Amino acid sequence: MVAALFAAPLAPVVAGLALVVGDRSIRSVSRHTAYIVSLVAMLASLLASIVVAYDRPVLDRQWVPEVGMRLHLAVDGISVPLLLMTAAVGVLVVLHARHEQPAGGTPATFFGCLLLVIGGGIATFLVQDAISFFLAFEVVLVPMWVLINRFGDRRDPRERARAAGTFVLYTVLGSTLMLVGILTMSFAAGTTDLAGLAANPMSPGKQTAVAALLLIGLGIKVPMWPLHSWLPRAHTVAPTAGSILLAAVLLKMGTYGVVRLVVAPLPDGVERLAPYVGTCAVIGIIWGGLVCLVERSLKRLVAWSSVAHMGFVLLGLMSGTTIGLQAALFANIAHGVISALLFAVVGGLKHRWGDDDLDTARRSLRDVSPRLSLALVIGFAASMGLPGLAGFWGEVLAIFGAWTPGGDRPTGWFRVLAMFASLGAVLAAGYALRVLRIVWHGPAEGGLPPEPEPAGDARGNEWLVTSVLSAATIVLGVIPLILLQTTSGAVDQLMAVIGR
Amino acid sequence: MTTYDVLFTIAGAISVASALLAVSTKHLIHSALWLIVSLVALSGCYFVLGAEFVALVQLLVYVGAVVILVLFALMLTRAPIGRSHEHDTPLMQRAAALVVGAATAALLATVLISAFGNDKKRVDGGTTHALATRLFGTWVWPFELLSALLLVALIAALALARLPIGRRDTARGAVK
Amino acid sequence: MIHSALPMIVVGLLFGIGLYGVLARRNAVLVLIGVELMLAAAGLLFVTVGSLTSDAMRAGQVMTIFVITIAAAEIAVALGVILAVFRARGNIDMAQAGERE
Amino acid sequence: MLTDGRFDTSTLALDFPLQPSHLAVVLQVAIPVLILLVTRRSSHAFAIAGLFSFLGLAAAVALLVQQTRGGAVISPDSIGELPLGPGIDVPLHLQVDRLSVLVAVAVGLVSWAVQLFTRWYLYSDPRYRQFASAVGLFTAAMELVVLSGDVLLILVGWELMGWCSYLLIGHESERPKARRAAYKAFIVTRIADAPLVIGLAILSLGAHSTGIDAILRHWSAAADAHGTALTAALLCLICAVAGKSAQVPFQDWLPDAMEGPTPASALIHAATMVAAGTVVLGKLVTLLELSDTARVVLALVASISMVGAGVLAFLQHDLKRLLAWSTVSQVGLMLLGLAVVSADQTADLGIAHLLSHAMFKALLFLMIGWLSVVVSGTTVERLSGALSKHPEARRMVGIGLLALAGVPPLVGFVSKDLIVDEAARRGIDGDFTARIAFAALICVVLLTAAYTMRMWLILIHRTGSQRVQVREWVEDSYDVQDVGIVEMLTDLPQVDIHGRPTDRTAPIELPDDLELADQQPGGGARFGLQLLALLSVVGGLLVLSPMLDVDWKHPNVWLIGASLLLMGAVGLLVRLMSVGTVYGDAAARVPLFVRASASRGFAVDSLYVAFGRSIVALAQAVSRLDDVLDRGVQRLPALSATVVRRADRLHTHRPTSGLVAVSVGLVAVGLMGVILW
Repeated sequence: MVAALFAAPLAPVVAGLALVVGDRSIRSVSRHTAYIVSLVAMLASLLASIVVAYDRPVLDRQWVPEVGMRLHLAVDGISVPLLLMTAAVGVLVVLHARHEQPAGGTPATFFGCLLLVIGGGIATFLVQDAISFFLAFEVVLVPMWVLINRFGDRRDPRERARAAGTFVLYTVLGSTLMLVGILTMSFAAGTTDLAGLAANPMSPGKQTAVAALLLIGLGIKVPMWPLHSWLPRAHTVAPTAGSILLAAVLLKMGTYGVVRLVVAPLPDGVERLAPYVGTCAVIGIIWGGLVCLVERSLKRLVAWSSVAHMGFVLLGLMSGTTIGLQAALFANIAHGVISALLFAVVGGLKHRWGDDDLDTARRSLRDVSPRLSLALVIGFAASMGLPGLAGFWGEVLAIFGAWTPGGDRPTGWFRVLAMFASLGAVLAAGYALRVLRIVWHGPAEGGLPPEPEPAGDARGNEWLVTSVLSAATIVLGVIPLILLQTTSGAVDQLMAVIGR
Repeated sequence: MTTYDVLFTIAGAISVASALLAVSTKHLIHSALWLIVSLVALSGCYFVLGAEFVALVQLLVYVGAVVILVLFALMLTRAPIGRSHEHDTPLMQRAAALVVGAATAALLATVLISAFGNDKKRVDGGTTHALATRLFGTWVWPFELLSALLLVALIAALALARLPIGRRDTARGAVK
Repeated sequence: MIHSALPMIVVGLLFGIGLYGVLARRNAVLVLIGVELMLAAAGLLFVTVGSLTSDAMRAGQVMTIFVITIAAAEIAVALGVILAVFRARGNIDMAQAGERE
Repeated sequence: MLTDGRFDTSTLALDFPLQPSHLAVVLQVAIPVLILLVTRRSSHAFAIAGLFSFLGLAAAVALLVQQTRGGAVISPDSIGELPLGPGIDVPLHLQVDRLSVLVAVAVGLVSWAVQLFTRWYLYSDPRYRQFASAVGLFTAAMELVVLSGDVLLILVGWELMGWCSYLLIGHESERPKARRAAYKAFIVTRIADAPLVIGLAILSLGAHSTGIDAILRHWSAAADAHGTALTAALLCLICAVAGKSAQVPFQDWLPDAMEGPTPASALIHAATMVAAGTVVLGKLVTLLELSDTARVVLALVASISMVGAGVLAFLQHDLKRLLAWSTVSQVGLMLLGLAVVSADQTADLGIAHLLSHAMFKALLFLMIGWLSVVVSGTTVERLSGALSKHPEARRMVGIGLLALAGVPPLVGFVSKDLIVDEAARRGIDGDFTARIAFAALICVVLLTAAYTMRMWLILIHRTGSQRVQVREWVEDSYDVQDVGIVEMLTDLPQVDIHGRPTDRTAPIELPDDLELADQQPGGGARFGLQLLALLSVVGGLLVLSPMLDVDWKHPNVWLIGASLLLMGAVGLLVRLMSVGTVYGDAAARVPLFVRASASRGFAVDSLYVAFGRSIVALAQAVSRLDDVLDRGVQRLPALSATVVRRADRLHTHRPTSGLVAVSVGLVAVGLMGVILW
């Protein structure tokens, strides 16, 4: 079953490269062919991922001995959910891209870039080696840049270029800092293996410095306030499929990196930095929530809500308790599913409306397109942490985790943070209902609701994508155990190492 | 102190001293002449180290050809005879250059000495016959390549000399 | 028998002096003289190491011959350039070399 | 499969993973799931809703029988224990005990009645499916709160109820008022809920378990050592309860929630959302006894809400809002029932009143809904005399109002009197909280008598012909400016002091003839109403059963007599006040501006709006600040370019100076290499 380890990331990467390269140099690829190739590659990758998740094969070979780099592919409880989500979202994104293919380049390039991003994401969650992690982390940058810059919003080329540029520059800056941190850590530990990094003999002071570097670097990707400003721009401009990938895959790579590279190997450093990072996280929660209350662009609003949700994830990670880590990992997946759903719906709305300005009066969505409106309601209800939907458990448990932080973290300060975080949930309700009120209820004045217009509703692939994501949101909310049990073993091991 | 040491010290000292004069004199022509002295002394060093063939090549090529070329160049570019200050660099730059030069010399010497040590070693220059065998056996392809390089350099120098360049004002006019 | 430090000191000094010459002079031909000195230092190092380690390939001496050859080629081209510059600008002052017209 | 030998017929005990307690929740959840997945037609939706709602009720009743016979599983598992490490147990089990079973049955019953009534009430509404689904989900959430044995499950049900109330109140989203009311209800309760998570975190992390039994065990033992923490946690809980139960200072969302369809109001007010606070505090009442501060706060909040709401109820111009305020008042009564009990008692008093209130308030709301369909409105002008031609409606409204007023032997009297008795008893013993409670209770008994009397007099008024001449009116619900979300601040019409749109001039049209008999609910709905009415009459007998552990054998006869006498006097006074008024409305004697102001809840809404505005102002400030941050980030590349240009200016562009720099660098690197190596 080792073959599955290779198939999962390589199927999309190879197919993606073939599409991107073949389109130009050999012969132009039709949209239909590109779609079929991508779909097949993604389904193969999903199948391989399922096999990997079920069978948990391990591959560990010497790769570049000069730098101690190994070809080490394996999964554990922490990466399995991310792997499956990435592969599944990948399939959905390809399906969605069939429905909504933006102008700006050939279809093959578009599908190819999507596949490359997905393949990079899958590889990130599979490799167990810091250098390979970094490589996989970086692979997604260029295709994502192409997606934003070439296939982004057609209305404003300058903003498009600026958003893409901000995204790339910001992320590369983060990656550079991360690389310095990784190298320092691997030299200290004498290995680049993620599991071996924990054995490094660094002093607490040095750990703090390295953790700070890594947290800033990964914090850009997560994103952590105040390093977030690339996110709303990139999300606003990116095509729907790109937004979904950005939210469901790229952001997750950041938090996954925090778990693997910071929380696990640098417990002393994290303990020292936890109050500061936790503060930034909670400021992010409040900040994002407040901006959402007055934001006019719907897509930007969803992007801002991501900033707030990732704040909960970071808060959980920084709490240094089992409950906090479990909450963070849950919230991580939940945010991936929810924001993918929201971006799918909101992107569809933008596609229909031509823009996404909330100040423009439109007919109420519950009348115009019942299916989309149901998905929108589920998405925003989950976004504000409604129980029974995915968003609830992660956020509540993150607050629980922050209430009694582990190690020598300042309990009083973390309690203040927990209180503010719970206010963030109120803000989330405020902006979610604001959107529902404007978009879902609409501005209609009296009278019986008119007949639905099914023509404007989601059909075919779009309907399939939104319903699968909605179903996932509900399932995760009703049966949180499926996820919590998957992660609990790995989290217990992690806590045994860092708890000491 | 062995005989080798004495001989090498004499040749090296002359070479270094004249090199110093070559880079510091204000007479442009003297500069080239001191270079000749320095290079001749250097070939003496080669003799001491048992590389008599290299020493002869050094004398022939450098002293016989290169420095003559340099002298020609100086004359062609109307180098002033006698002390000239018109081409002096600013004092700051000279000071910086001095520091850098000294530091480089010290650095290089330190590194080399620490790398090769200060042991007494036998000098084994080998015979010219052995060198010739190697040069036209093992090293023949690089050697041939170098001859090609020389040819190319010759042609390039020729081409440069024939470039249609006028004075600054005429060139400007030509562009217009 | 020879102390191996002696040639090394000469190498270092020659190279340093050559570098000083390159950095401190404005006349292009004099800069070239500095470069020659540095090349000479390199040659001396080759010969020294070759002689003191009794290398069967004679690489030290062969390399020196190569260096001398390359130096000859280089100086031919460099002087050609200098002459061309002189014809174009009327001087060979390095301080004005970067200035645009 | 239920009879495979593991079913004990004498105790009804069932050895099977799926217990009646699960079914009571799951069958209600099945309603929205099935409706959304299976059908697009209202009639099918009704079949599903009616059937599953009844099955849910049946499951609750089965649970009740099991409980009486001792066959119930005390703490059945739900979705399984969450693996959250050694610091905390999250068993997520349910908890079946006397009180929760009783409440579960009441919830199921009210919900079933509401489902039956809704079909008639929303017969032509294209969104009937959504409404029935929301009702099902709402009921499930309430059942979950009632039956949960884990604070996280309570939180789940609690928040879900808030959400369903949003859906139900905002059902007629074409009307801006309904949209606003839904928004307001959810946001206000959600703000109040923010401390709930913190309070539950304190309780469960202290006890290292989220199980309610573990929490009670731990904190009962640790109350002395960690009294402050316990008080803080309870205050957080009380804040959330005040939000959900519409107590001061969160009371104003509830009357606005009358914008929802009447069945939704009946559901929200009678047995579910507003009563959830009583249920939750009832589960934790042992802890409440350990913290005097929390008790006093609870008693004060409940007393103020109770009396204030009673006054407002009397002054309301809209009878549906009158009932809404009476709910606030009655919920305060339940909470007082929890605040006054002594340390060794359980929450029986509060729960008993919850049950009785569920019966008669559901009845009253559904009746108002019926009448409002008939006369197309719920204001005094419309409803005046509405009952005079319909004996069946008249009988049921009469029963409801008598129960509400607390006239013996109806259910309202029994439960209310028990609370008054207990307060008096403990007040005499010298308990400060009980004295506050007693004073407030006496006021409320009289106020209740006054507003029920007023409502009755209006409904049976006979001088309908005079009504047409009067043009002066206060609209049933008012337009005000919005709760502060920027887009909303602009799009509502201007209103005058009475809350009327200034640009509307046409007089209201009144139906010439009240054809009451033509419009009445179908058989199912009427059966539900009659069942509720019957229970309102005889429900008081429940205190005689062992299911409720209350001291009914020692009634304070003097107190009862005195309060009945006072109630009679108040009723007479109200009757006198109503004489000669146009609609038989006793409140017409009160100056108009007082009534107008009271109809708007004494303008508490404007405080909410001001709060909302300040948050929006903060949000705008943050948004601007973020723009600044963003601009700063955007300027970074330009800044680095500037730095490079500056550095470039130092460079003379001459080869030799450049070489010097390069050589310096090389030497430095070389030096570093030598030193480090």
